[in-house]
Amino acid sequence: MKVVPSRSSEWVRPVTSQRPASTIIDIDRVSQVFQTSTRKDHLALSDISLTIEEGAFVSILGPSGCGKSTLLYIVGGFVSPTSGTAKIKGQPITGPGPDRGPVFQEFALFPWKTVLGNVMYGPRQQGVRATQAEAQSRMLIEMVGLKGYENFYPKELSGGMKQRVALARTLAYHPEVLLMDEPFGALDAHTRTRLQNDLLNIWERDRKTVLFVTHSVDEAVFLSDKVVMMSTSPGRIREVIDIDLPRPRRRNELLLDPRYQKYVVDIERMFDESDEVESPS
Amino acid sequence: MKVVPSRSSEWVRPVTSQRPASTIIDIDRVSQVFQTSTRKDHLALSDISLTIEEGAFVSILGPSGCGKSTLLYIVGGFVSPTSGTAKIKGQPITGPGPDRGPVFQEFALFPWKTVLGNVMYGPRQQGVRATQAEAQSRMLIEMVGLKGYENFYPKELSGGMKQRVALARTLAYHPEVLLMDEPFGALDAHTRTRLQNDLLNIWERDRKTVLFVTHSVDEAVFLSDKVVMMSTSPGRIREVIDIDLPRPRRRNELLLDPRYQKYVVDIERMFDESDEVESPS
Amino acid sequence: MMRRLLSANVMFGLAPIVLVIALWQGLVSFGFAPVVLLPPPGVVFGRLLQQLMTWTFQQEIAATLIRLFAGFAIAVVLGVSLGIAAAASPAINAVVRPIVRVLAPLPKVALYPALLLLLGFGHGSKITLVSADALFPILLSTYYGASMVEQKLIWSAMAAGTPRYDVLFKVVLPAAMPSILTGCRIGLVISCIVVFLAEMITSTDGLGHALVTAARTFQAVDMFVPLITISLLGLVLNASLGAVRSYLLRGFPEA
Amino acid sequence: PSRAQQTIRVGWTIPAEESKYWMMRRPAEFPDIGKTYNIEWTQFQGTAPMTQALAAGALDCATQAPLSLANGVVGGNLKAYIVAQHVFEKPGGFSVYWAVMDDSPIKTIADLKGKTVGISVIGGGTQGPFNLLLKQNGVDPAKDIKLVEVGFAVSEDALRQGRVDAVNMNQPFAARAEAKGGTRKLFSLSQAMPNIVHILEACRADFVDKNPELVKAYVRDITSGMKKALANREETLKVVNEVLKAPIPVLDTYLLKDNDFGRDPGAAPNFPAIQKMLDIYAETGMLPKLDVAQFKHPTIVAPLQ
Amino acid sequence: MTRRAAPVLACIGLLAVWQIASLALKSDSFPTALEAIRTIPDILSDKESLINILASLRRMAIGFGIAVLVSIPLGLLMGRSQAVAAFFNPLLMVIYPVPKAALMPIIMLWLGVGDITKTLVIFLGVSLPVIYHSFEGAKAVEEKMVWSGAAMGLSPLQRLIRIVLPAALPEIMTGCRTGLVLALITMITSEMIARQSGAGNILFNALDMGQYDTVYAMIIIVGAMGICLDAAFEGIRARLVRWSEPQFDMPLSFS
Ligand SMILES: Nc1ncnc2c1ncn2[C@@H]1O[C@H](COP(=O)(O)OP(=O)(O)OP(=O)(O)O)[C@@H](O)[C@H]1O
Ligand SMILES: Nc1ncnc2c1ncn2[C@@H]1O[C@H](COP(=O)(O)OP(=O)(O)OP(=O)(O)O)[C@@H](O)[C@H]1O
Ligand SMILES: [Mg+2]
Ligand SMILES: [Mg+2]
Repeated sequence: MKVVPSRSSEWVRPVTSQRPASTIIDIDRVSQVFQTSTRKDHLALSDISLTIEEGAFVSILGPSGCGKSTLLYIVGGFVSPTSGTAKIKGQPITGPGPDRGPVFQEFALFPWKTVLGNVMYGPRQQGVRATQAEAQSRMLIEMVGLKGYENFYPKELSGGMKQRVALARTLAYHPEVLLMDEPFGALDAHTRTRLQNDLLNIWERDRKTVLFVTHSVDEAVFLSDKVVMMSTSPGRIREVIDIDLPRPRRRNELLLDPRYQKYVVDIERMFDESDEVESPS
Repeated sequence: MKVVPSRSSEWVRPVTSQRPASTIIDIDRVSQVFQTSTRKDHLALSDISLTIEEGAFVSILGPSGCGKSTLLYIVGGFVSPTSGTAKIKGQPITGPGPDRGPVFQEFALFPWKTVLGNVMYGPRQQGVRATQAEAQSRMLIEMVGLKGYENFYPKELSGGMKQRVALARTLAYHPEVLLMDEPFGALDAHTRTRLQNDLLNIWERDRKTVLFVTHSVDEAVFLSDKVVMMSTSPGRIREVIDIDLPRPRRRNELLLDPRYQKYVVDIERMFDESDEVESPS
Repeated sequence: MMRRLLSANVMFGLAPIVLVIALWQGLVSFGFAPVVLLPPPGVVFGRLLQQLMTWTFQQEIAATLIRLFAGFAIAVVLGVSLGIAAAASPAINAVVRPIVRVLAPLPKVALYPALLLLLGFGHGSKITLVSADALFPILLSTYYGASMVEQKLIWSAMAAGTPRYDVLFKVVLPAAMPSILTGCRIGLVISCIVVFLAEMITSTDGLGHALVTAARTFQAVDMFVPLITISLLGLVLNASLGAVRSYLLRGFPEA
Repeated sequence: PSRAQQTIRVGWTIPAEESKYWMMRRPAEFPDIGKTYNIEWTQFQGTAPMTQALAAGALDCATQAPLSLANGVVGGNLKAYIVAQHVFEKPGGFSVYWAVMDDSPIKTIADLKGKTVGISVIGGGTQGPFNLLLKQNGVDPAKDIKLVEVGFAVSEDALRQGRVDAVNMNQPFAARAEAKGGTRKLFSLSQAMPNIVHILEACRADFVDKNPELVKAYVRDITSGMKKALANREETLKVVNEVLKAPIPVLDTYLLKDNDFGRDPGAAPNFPAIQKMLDIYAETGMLPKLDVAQFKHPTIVAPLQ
Repeated sequence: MTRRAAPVLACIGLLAVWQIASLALKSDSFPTALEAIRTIPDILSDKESLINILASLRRMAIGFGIAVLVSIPLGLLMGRSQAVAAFFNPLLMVIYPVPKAALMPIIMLWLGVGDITKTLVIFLGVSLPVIYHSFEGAKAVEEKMVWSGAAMGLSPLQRLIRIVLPAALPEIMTGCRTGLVLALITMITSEMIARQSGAGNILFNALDMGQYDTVYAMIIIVGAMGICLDAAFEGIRARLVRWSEPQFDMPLSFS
């Protein structure tokens, strides 16, 4: 086991502007200030630096409101940070692109499209032929356990079903980087486990880079190469922990692995230590 | 330990229409059919019968899309079932009332009100004086860890923060029955544990009846007197399990209690057994 | 069950119309209005049926309908595209917004004489007047609808590789559709009013022309026939718009 | 009598009712207005809406053209008396005419065949004499020409822009167009008949019968208003300018000059001429035959002193 | 800075286009912008004209006020109750397309030719968009929000006022904005046929007299009123629906 504490303030970046060959996302001293309706500035992210290697599975853990979603928006190119820079493959991120696929916390399905229409949207945009896109989409819909619901509209789905459609919609267009914001948050344990395995399979097959926000320490350790722990008010990176467990990982094997258990317990303890009361800056 | 399997089809109700003194909610052979946009009928709940005793903490577990939210809507009086009857204190449920307070899966905060405004809404409606309502609301906001965010509008909150506001808003007007739809789904483990304890404290103090939808077996066992397990396509009650653990429950004590562990493992196994593929009826 | 509900709704909708006609009959019967100004409904509907059979009246209707639809269609196309463009691009917004502020409240009829000279006495000037008046309700609704579109929908589409301009058609347009259709409904009613007004001011054909000629010569019955026709037209057009609406919005919670 | 009875609701229009403009603008110069009775003035666009307002009982007296009044009688059950006359076509004075461009190939009425002709109001007062003249020259007004409605205000521009081949002209637009040049007169209404009455004053019969003294006072004031208008052109120009908001130099080019309509000094209605017009309307199929006598009140008619 | 200047620039641009167009057309009935602007002081310095304009504005304010007060509740009721919508929708669709000008004789019969008639016409013009935007806005209110209110013990009426109204406010505001535009237009056109003192009276008299510089000066004045009212309205709107403004600009800017 190797826990690498690396407080963001102590983070030392290479002096050369040349990115290491394997770095895909490079976040450098990013801060995000929101203006609230009461005209006050609210510091959501403060001085975040983080590099993510190509093909890595990185989870972000942190208390509610610490800026996890905001960080994902910045990497997605939806929001530009108030200060600092975010780069992808050495290029500054200027906007969204099909190389980074988000799964939003609020799903954001297209209400005017059916389940099938939502999932087919991405491939069709990428120029995949309709019949092929449909076949692929149907497979994905089956994978997320929604076979038979292809012609339902989002308003006719339960919360968990919507979440699974959002997942399928993003997977359907094969982004290089997946930006997933609590993608299994509304799912029962059983469905969740199945989808975790499916996600791992896809990841292992296509060597995607995944940035994965979750509230489950368990899930983070099970899935990730690296767990980023954040703290709140303002959002900062507390620790970055490398998860040094063999792959491919099997859930039932891992549950019995003492290294796995230690990671989980350690991380949980770390959170418990900081019983901070949140308040806006 | 006592697991009481009681398949809904085998459920035998007393012949007398007089409810037992302690029954508060009585759901009798309720079915719910939705018409989809494609004009097809979709059976969401099939023949659900369930009685809930006054002051009981009942959790509902079930795969995504099995009709948990729908069942809550029926008890809340928001939706009237296609067939069957739902009664509260022996009276048929005809509509919503301040005796039953829902926490919706989608939060449904009032976007035009600040956090404080949202939480104060209920008490003010019940005729509580403004200063008093505000003081109470501020306490609740602090309890859910949002001190300092009183003047934020919902759009300025993170997902988990919105969820906590929704919780505080419902707790603020002291409904007799709480109908909670995954109220801790978007929260990190730490905040979640704290709020579970707070909820248990409130429940033990006021002897509320709680109907609690969750995806965490752990949470269900920890909190409940009774766990209702549902299965999907169409939504049915699979088992009703009495949780026979001493109260008051302390999380760290309970985690080491073998009975607790057995409940969790048993319930998880039960779900795993039925590896059904979902499809709409 | 659905069908029963539908017919119940139709009954509900017919009731007030029947009431209005009854009130009308009452006003005539009890002498609150002289027959020369307000002929009894029976006579008017009789004449309407009779007129509907005649070729000349059909032509009047056709002339009005052509102007109505052409004007309305132009207003929809212009209003929707301008509204969406203004919501999407700050640069376009900076230009369109003040121009709309100035032009929207202008009484377009006052410009009708100028239009007549520019475009002649035929369809052109009337179609222009109709579009000019129907344009702004549609434009404003589109603009507000489009600027309220949920950000994350746009983000989702862009992340899926939708080019920026395409997002307008693929996301902003459908997401703003409820508001756009409300604007269209208002625009449609205004089109009905204005096409009539234009024909009343200067024309040689159309329902509005039929109305003024009848009014000038005190042919009350003939005056009411075009009025009833436009009423019925409004009803039919609105019903069709309602059908279009519930088709287009079938995925939306409010549909 | 109560105060309500003392108010007359009067409809008026522009541009040629100088005696009423005087009453509106210089009430102090009249003995009765504002003292023994009041006037509630409402302006209308054209005479036809006023006929409807009379028939609806929303007005008591109003400016009328012979045709609109007759229409009200035939179609609207209106009973009214002609109590005064505003303007008519005095021989030698102005007569509504149809103009063409100087270089137009149209030289005679017969040349209008196949052309687009503008008229201020289709089915309006000028159309009777117009139809008659066309017929007399072998042109079928229904088939041989394309008639479009062009208000007087835009008639000159419509002609110059080529939107119409011929169009009718009225004052003050005729004076303005003539000053500018480039147009020429093709024919005028006076060729159909002399002394055409354009606008007159009519009051609802039931109102007159109920309030004879009130109407008498009103007609008396119209009579003296006409006198004042004719006697003091300077002041009349000012009054008209206040009402029409037309600049005095423009008004000065025609108002109360030889190239203006005629005005009877006592504002007396020319009943024979009106009868002649009604006959023409009957002849051209616009109206059934009517006798002007029904519009005559035995005593209340201008001039009244 | 540019944002502030944009409306002014747009106005100047519009005037320039007009100036060039009128110089090119060389038509008496289409004066140049300069000629029109030069006439404005004459109109505004005339006490009588000012009184006229104020009279019009008063009618507009009354008509607009009543329309908003009546239409919002009606629209909300229609949005929340299928039955109410089914009852009123066809009726409104029969009534609204009828041109009010054509009904003048009958309206005059009961209401005379004075203020009431004109205010009624303004009322009808304004209420159309307000009703329909409130209607659709209320329909789109998220069901669970209303349920939350119901669970807190709000009666149906309270839910309508305290939940549906604020939730639908952005859409209602769109309707009111369109209504404001239509109020100015109908304020002028309601004075077209029967005229007493009013801004429309000045305009249409000038039109009848061929005083085109006055016509266009009045059009400029009405346009200016539109800008002022609109700016005031935007201020109110921004306060009322600040909570609904999108958090980020639409990420589509082409600039
Ligand atoms: N538009 C906004 N205006 C003001 N503050 C905002 C806005 N959006 C987010 N914030 C604030 O930024 C902080 C971070 O929000 P974010 O949504 O990134 O949190 P999160 O880590 O995703 O939390 P959760 O786990 O609850 O989803 C919060 O304190 C929130 O209040
Ligand atoms: N308006 C609707 N029209 C058609 N079907 C609907 C509608 N609402 C819900 N359903 C269906 O009813 C079923 C139950 O939905 P419900 O929301 O109750 O599930 P749930 O148990 O709460 O699931 P989750 O855990 O994912 O929230 C689902 O299959 C869903 O597709
Ligand atoms: Mg988040
Ligand atoms: Mg649910």
